[in-house]
Amino acid sequence: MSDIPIENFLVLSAVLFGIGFYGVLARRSAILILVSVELMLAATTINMVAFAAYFDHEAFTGVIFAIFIITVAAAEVGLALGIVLRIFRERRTAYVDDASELKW
Amino acid sequence: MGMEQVWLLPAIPAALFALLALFNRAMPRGGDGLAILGMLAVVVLALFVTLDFQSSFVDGKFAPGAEHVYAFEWAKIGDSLLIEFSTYVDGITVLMLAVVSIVTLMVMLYSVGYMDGEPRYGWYFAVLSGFAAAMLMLVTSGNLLLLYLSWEAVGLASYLLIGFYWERQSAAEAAKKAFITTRIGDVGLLIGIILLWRGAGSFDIQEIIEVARGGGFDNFYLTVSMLFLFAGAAGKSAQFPLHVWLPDAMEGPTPVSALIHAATMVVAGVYLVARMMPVFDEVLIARDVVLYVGLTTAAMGATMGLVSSDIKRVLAYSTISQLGFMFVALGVGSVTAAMFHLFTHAFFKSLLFLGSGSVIHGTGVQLVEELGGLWRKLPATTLFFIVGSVALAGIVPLAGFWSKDEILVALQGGAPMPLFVILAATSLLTAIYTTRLVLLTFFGEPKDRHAYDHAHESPPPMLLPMLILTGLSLVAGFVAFEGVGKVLGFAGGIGNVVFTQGDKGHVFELHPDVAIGATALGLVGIVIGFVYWWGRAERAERARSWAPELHDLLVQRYYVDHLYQVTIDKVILGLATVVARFDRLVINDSGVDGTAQGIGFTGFRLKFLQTGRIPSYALAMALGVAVLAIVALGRT
Amino acid sequence: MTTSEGYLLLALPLIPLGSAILLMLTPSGERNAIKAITGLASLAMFIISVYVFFAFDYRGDQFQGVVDWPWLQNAGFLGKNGIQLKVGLDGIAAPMVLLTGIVILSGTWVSWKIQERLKDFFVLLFVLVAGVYGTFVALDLFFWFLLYETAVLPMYLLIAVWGSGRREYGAMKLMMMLVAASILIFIAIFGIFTEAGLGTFDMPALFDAEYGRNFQLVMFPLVAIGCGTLAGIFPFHPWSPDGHAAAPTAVSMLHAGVLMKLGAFGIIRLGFQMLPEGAEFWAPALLTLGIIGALYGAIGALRQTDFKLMTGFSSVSHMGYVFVGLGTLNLIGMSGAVLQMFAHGVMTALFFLLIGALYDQSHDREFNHYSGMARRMPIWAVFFVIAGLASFGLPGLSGFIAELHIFIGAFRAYPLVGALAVLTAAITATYLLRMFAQTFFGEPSPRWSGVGEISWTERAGATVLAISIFALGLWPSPWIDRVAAGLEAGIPEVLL
Amino acid sequence: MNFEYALLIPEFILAGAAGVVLLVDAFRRELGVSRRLIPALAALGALAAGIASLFYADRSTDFAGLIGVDDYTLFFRVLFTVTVLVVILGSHEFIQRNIRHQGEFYALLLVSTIGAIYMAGARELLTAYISIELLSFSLYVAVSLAKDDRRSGEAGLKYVLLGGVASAMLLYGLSLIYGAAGTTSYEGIAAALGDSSVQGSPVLLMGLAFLVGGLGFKASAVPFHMWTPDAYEGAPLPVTAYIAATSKAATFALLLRLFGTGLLPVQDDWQWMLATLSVATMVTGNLIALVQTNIKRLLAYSSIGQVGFMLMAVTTVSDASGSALLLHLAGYLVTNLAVFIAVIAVYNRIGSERIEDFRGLAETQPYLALVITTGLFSLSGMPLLAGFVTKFFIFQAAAEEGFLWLSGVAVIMSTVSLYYYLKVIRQMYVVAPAEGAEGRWRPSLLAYGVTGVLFIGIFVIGLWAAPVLEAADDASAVLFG
Amino acid sequence: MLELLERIPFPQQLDRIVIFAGLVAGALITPVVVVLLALLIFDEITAAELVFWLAAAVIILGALGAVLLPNIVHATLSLVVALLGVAGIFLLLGSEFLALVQVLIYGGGVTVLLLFGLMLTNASEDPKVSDGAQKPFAFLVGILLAAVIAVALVDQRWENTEPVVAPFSTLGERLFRDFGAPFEIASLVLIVALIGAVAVARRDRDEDDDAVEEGESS
Repeated sequence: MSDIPIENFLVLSAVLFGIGFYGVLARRSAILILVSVELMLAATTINMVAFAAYFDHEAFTGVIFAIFIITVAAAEVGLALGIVLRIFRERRTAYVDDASELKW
Repeated sequence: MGMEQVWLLPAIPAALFALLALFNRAMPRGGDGLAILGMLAVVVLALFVTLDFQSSFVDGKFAPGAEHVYAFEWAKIGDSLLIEFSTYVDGITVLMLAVVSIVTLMVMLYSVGYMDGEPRYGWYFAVLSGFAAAMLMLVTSGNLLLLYLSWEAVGLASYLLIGFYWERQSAAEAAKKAFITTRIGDVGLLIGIILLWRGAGSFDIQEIIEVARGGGFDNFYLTVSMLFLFAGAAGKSAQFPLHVWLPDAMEGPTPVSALIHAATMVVAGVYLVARMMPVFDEVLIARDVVLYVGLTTAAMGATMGLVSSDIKRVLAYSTISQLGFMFVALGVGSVTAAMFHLFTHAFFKSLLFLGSGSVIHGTGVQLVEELGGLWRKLPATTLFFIVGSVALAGIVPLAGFWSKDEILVALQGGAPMPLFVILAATSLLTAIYTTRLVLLTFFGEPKDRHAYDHAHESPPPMLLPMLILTGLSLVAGFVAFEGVGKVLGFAGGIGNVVFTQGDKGHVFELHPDVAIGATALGLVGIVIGFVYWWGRAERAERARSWAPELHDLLVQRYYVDHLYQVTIDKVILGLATVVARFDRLVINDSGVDGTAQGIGFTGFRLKFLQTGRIPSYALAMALGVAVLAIVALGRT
Repeated sequence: MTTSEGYLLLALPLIPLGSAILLMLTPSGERNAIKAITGLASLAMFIISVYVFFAFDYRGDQFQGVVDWPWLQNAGFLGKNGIQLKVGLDGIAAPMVLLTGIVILSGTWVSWKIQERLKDFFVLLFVLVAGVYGTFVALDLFFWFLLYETAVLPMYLLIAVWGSGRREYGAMKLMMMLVAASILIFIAIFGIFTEAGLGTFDMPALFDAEYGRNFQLVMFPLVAIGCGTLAGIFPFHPWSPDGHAAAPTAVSMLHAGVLMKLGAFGIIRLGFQMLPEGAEFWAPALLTLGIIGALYGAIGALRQTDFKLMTGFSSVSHMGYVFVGLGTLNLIGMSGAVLQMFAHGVMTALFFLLIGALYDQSHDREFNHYSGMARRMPIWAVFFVIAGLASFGLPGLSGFIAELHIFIGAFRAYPLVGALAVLTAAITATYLLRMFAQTFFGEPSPRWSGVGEISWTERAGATVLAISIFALGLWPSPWIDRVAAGLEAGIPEVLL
Repeated sequence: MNFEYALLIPEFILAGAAGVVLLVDAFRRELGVSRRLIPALAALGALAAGIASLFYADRSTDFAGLIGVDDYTLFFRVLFTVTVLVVILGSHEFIQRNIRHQGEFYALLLVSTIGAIYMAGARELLTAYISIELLSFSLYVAVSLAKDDRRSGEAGLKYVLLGGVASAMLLYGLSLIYGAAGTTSYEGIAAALGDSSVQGSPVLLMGLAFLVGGLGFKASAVPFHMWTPDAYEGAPLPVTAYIAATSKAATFALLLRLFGTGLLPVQDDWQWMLATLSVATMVTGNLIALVQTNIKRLLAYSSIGQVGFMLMAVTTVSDASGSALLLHLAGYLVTNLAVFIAVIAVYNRIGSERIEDFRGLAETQPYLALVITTGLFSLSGMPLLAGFVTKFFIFQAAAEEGFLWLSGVAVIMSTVSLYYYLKVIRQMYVVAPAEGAEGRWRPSLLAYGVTGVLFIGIFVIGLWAAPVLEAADDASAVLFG
Repeated sequence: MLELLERIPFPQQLDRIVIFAGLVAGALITPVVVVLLALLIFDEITAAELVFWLAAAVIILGALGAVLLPNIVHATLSLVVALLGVAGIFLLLGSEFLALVQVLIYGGGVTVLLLFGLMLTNASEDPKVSDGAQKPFAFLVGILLAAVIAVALVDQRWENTEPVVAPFSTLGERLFRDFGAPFEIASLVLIVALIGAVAVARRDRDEDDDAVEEGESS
């Protein structure tokens, strides 16, 4: 279909993963951390699909995997938001730094 | 009944000890009668043993092979170690048996009067029996290990008896001191025994002697072994520098002093060296050490006895000094002289002790400064005491003369002249302090009227043993002569008795020069004593003020006790403090608690990594995975 | 000893375990029932111990009365006979079993006067005893170690709940040090099992297995320090003074009397019997630590004024002898070590019994505060003196026969060490006699006028121990024969 | 391929039970049933599932190549259903008081058990992943369900956010491994990685690193453990117990099957990772536990320490360490649950999690004190108890594989753990009860029963481990033949 | 519920944001498009490559926006852009179905969900967020991770194969037959998420009647 080497996709995914991880580490808003996690998950789907397309010509497991990842990711966002909402109700904040009563 | 049954001798008092120790409260008079009966039986049995031993005397010798008479395997490990009870009877043994059994019996009899009404009266007799058992076992033992065993047991008995009046702190301290000091010597003894075992492969004395004679030991090794062995003997026999315990041991009841600290236990060291003399003969350096130690002790003891004001302590110093004499004899290889002196000394010294006991019993005072003029009140005691003193001073024809003369003769023949001179001078000193003691105690003016007024003669149970011992002090010396010896049960004279091997048989003969000289010295000493201490003893006072430092040196016992005290306080206890501190601070607090605290503190620090903040948790994860990834790449 | 008598061996750990369970089901208020159960159980243990000791035929096989049941096999790394419940007695263990029987009998009696939580105390105590017995008779390495640890397990609570003084500190230190030491044994056992490669923990099989020399050289120190800590080897002894000072009477008795021997026993079993080459190589080190410990404990004891601390140091010193004996590598010295284990066991148990008897009345362990106690408590004092004399090796008492063998063995190997060992005995005499002079003698202090003679149970317990002291001291051959046979059969490679 | 859905019946039962519980709870008022029925139903469901799973004994088959139905799965099916049963029975009183939405709560527990079982049964990466998520999601929710406890929400937030990150890491790792192997089934991976050219290739190494990171999070291995103490402390006690038991065991079940079969050919590439994590985990967990004052937090760090030991078994993966790990998991679960259920019973009474407040428990409730003590001693590997035997096996197995040093570290840390357990025991036995504390009290009968069974279980495994070990060995044989 | 809806910035506010975002995105992406077109024209790259680079640019820019923009709503929308770019990649890799799913789920579901969340946590009142103190670390770590992975994956010698389009039928078979079981599990996951989110987020209104009932039963 094309002569794009697979490295391109993989490096793209790596960069995306790194950016996502950066977001996780740098952001203070719980929701933005979730956003960053979504980026990381997107990076993995790219990998999955790329590998499926290049190396798994019979089974395409990676594609299936990607579908599951997307599904789970969506569910996770929902679930996490529920918890964020509870925190917000209790503390009037969605900043993760403020949720640090449990430590040591 | 004969030599094979010699084990019965210790067995009887041992059984009595067990019986009396456990049940003395249930017996009439604490079971003293039983103890005395037992001892009487021992004396009789000892006589039988002696007779049996005599019967083996053939051609002026005792038959070899008749000696090793009984053995009982006690513990055994394969071929490598055999510990057995074995008895051995030879002339020395017989001599010792006689001394031990007779003196013990006398002392027991005496104690019936002396100890009457004491608390723990029954316990006293129990321990006396125990002591007798141990001492008899010591002298009949055929191997060094059994000897060591009984050696320790007599030490224990001595400890218990010195500390008999344990409510007195001084008695408790004296008992402790005696035990520890002798124990230090015993370390040497045990080391010596084991070293000999290591070389000879056996604890049996005769086998060791065989090996030593056959050159089975390295000379240096044997010297060291024998020196260790001698350390034990010196400790037990209160030889310099381990003599310090004996004067303090006078805290015990006086009969005990007579028995243990004059006649029997303290001569165990002499006995041991005499017993091992064939080995000492192989290593003359060790023998010389014995000689010099003995000489030093003899002189020191005599000088210290010169100034002591406690009647029993004077006798104790005298004992130390006389033991020194015996070691001098051993040091020149004359077992005969040593054993002879041991034999006679046992009688007159125990007599002296019993006499002093009689004084103490009668007056309740034992400082000579507070006594005086007692001859009017205690005539019998005075008489006995004087006989004993004369014997001690070495005046013809009392027991002490013969044996001391023998020692001087031996020294004259076997050692340089100066040594002889020193010993002779010591002999002079002996006469002086003896005279001093007698004069201050029994003559002159009573210094403490109260004590004097209440003084009374001792009861017959006390006088009887003293009488018997007085008789022995008068005649014991004559065993030296073959004829007399035979009558008394020592065939061939004492010289033959103590040398059972027969190759060094020694026939007693009087050396007129030495004999006359010694007697003269004794007489001179007595005269000097009279000059200084007769009446109010002003000359003695003057002499004291003439050389106060010297007097002080003697009163302070050459500062040996001080030296020990300082050593114990500063060095040993200092070391102990260091060890105790080291244990707490370094090992415990730093090593153990420190490790625990270190771990705990690490945990305390680590917990702050757990900040409670999600980003830092995520950072930890990121770093973790990054490290894993990087190391993974780096590995290939 | 027949196989059927092996069931008696099995009964030794099972009786205390069963009694512990029975006790748990007994209501705590029923003191008499508790006393009855414990009394019977300890008596049964004592009788069995004495019986198996004498039933052991020292001319017979190395291990006698061997019985086994399969427990786990053919699973994981376990092959045939992987782990068996296997018991048997050899000449080394026989005196230890006897020792345990003696100490637990008297320990039980003197513990009856405990007022608080008597039941819990005995449950824990009996679990401990089960561990001790088990270790001595187990012939499976897994069970051996399991029971070894079991003997340590109840220690913390026993000391922390029923102890005195700095009990929590002492308990925690004792527990942590002993368990920390077990780490090394753990590692050694893993190593041994792996190196043997037999897939079985059967000890006789492991004794016979081949181990590489380097392996042995590495593993032996682990065993020596691991077990040695329990045996109070210098410098891993600090738990001993503090732990003993804090522990209640019966626990001190058992711990100093028996548990410390467990450590030395472990060194023989694991160290000498399994790793003979390692033992040979490291024996001088063991000997050195032993003699240092002996001197160190004795000198340290000179400065102590607390009964229990002094006895604690004294234990270090006496256990030092054990290591000296083991380090000599000759039959005499090693026999002496085992004898010393027994001798020190009964002697120190008697010490702790008597100290406990006094402390319960006076609540003061400083012996400088006492004087003339022989007047107030003559029987107590007599027992104390017996223990003391045994402690510094007076002939005729247990200590002498043991120490003599050790001295002889040491002289045979290293005369200097032997001389130091003998010297230590003199130091021991010094501190004990100082204590005697201070405590028993002198004018009776009015301060303790309320202190009376020890109770009948204590007298009975002390009598049992004193009889044992005399028995070994006067008639040692039953012990020596068994021990020597056990050592000769167990470690022929090592003996010089 | 085998699509026999009957093989999955136990999970259907669990799911069905969860549905029934939800429905009954929702229409409780309409049906007019007591709320006590809900835990009873849930327990019945768990019990039924457990019994049903027994019918698959000695089977060696799989569902569609995705889920193994073999002894290994069986082992964990039983283990997990028993665990959930115990948690339900042992803590229903607590749940009634301190958890909101009980119907949902019980349903979540049941559903999460399915996830746990499939983590053990999964023979394929996708199935494994989705099972992990099923379990994790349930736990995210369960952690946050405590009533009137601010810590619960915080714990949930930390768990879910970090869990998301970990999932991403895990998935990234899975994707790379998929890329390296070209397939997601364990057999396929094993076959593909048997090729030496793949071994040590960068993509594989990256995949392994991220996989270990992601699974390390689920297993709470240091440094991916950070959520654990907070989540344990914030979660309601039964959930803490459940996480400590099921979640951890399931993760290890998955780890063992994945690393023991699929990734076995590239052992050299991941062994050091696990060994490192193992050491870091046991050291960190046990050391920090030394300074804890809250019983839940203490148990959290202690469980982290325990993870180190289990990781050791995975590191040295072999037939022996496999069965040892399974044995250890069984023993650990029984012990841990005993401690937790007893702590729950105490908490029901005293309402505090502080260790200090346990003081004098031996006076006021000697039975529970005994159970907790036994459990803690067992956790620290004291003999006669399960912990000794299982740890012994796991350490020995590591030693057998040449990791004697690792065993050594493990034993040392095991000893350190004893110290903080003793601190708890000290409070109960040595310290007198607080002034004004009530006298003796009794826990509920059910608490007696459950803790009693577990208490006996600790001893049974400690003294007669043969049945469990044989089961574990059979299970391990599935992987290692 | 009504009052909740009113708080959502829809349509006016969102309109503005979308328009503004579109302008910014266009401004950023236009040079990229121009360069790529130029390269295409000069035959330096193929059409497929052009799509790839374009999508990559969108993804990277979107992702950067998502993690860098201080306005929380902007960041969320930026995420949508990035995810749409990922859908482009899927297309390029021949997975039209997946691209569809991606657009539907992310563009539709997730975004709306996130926005809901934002609004419920009062983001509309204070949309600006500050970043954490460990931002520099985060930056380094992000770069490090990306670099390590990228280096490793480039270092790998990949087989030279062509990407293949996954036939729909195959995907269907795989998804609904072969992976039926995970599919079922996934449904459970979704249910759990659903129930869980509700259970956690719902105010504890039923607690009162719980208490009542407890009172009755006890």
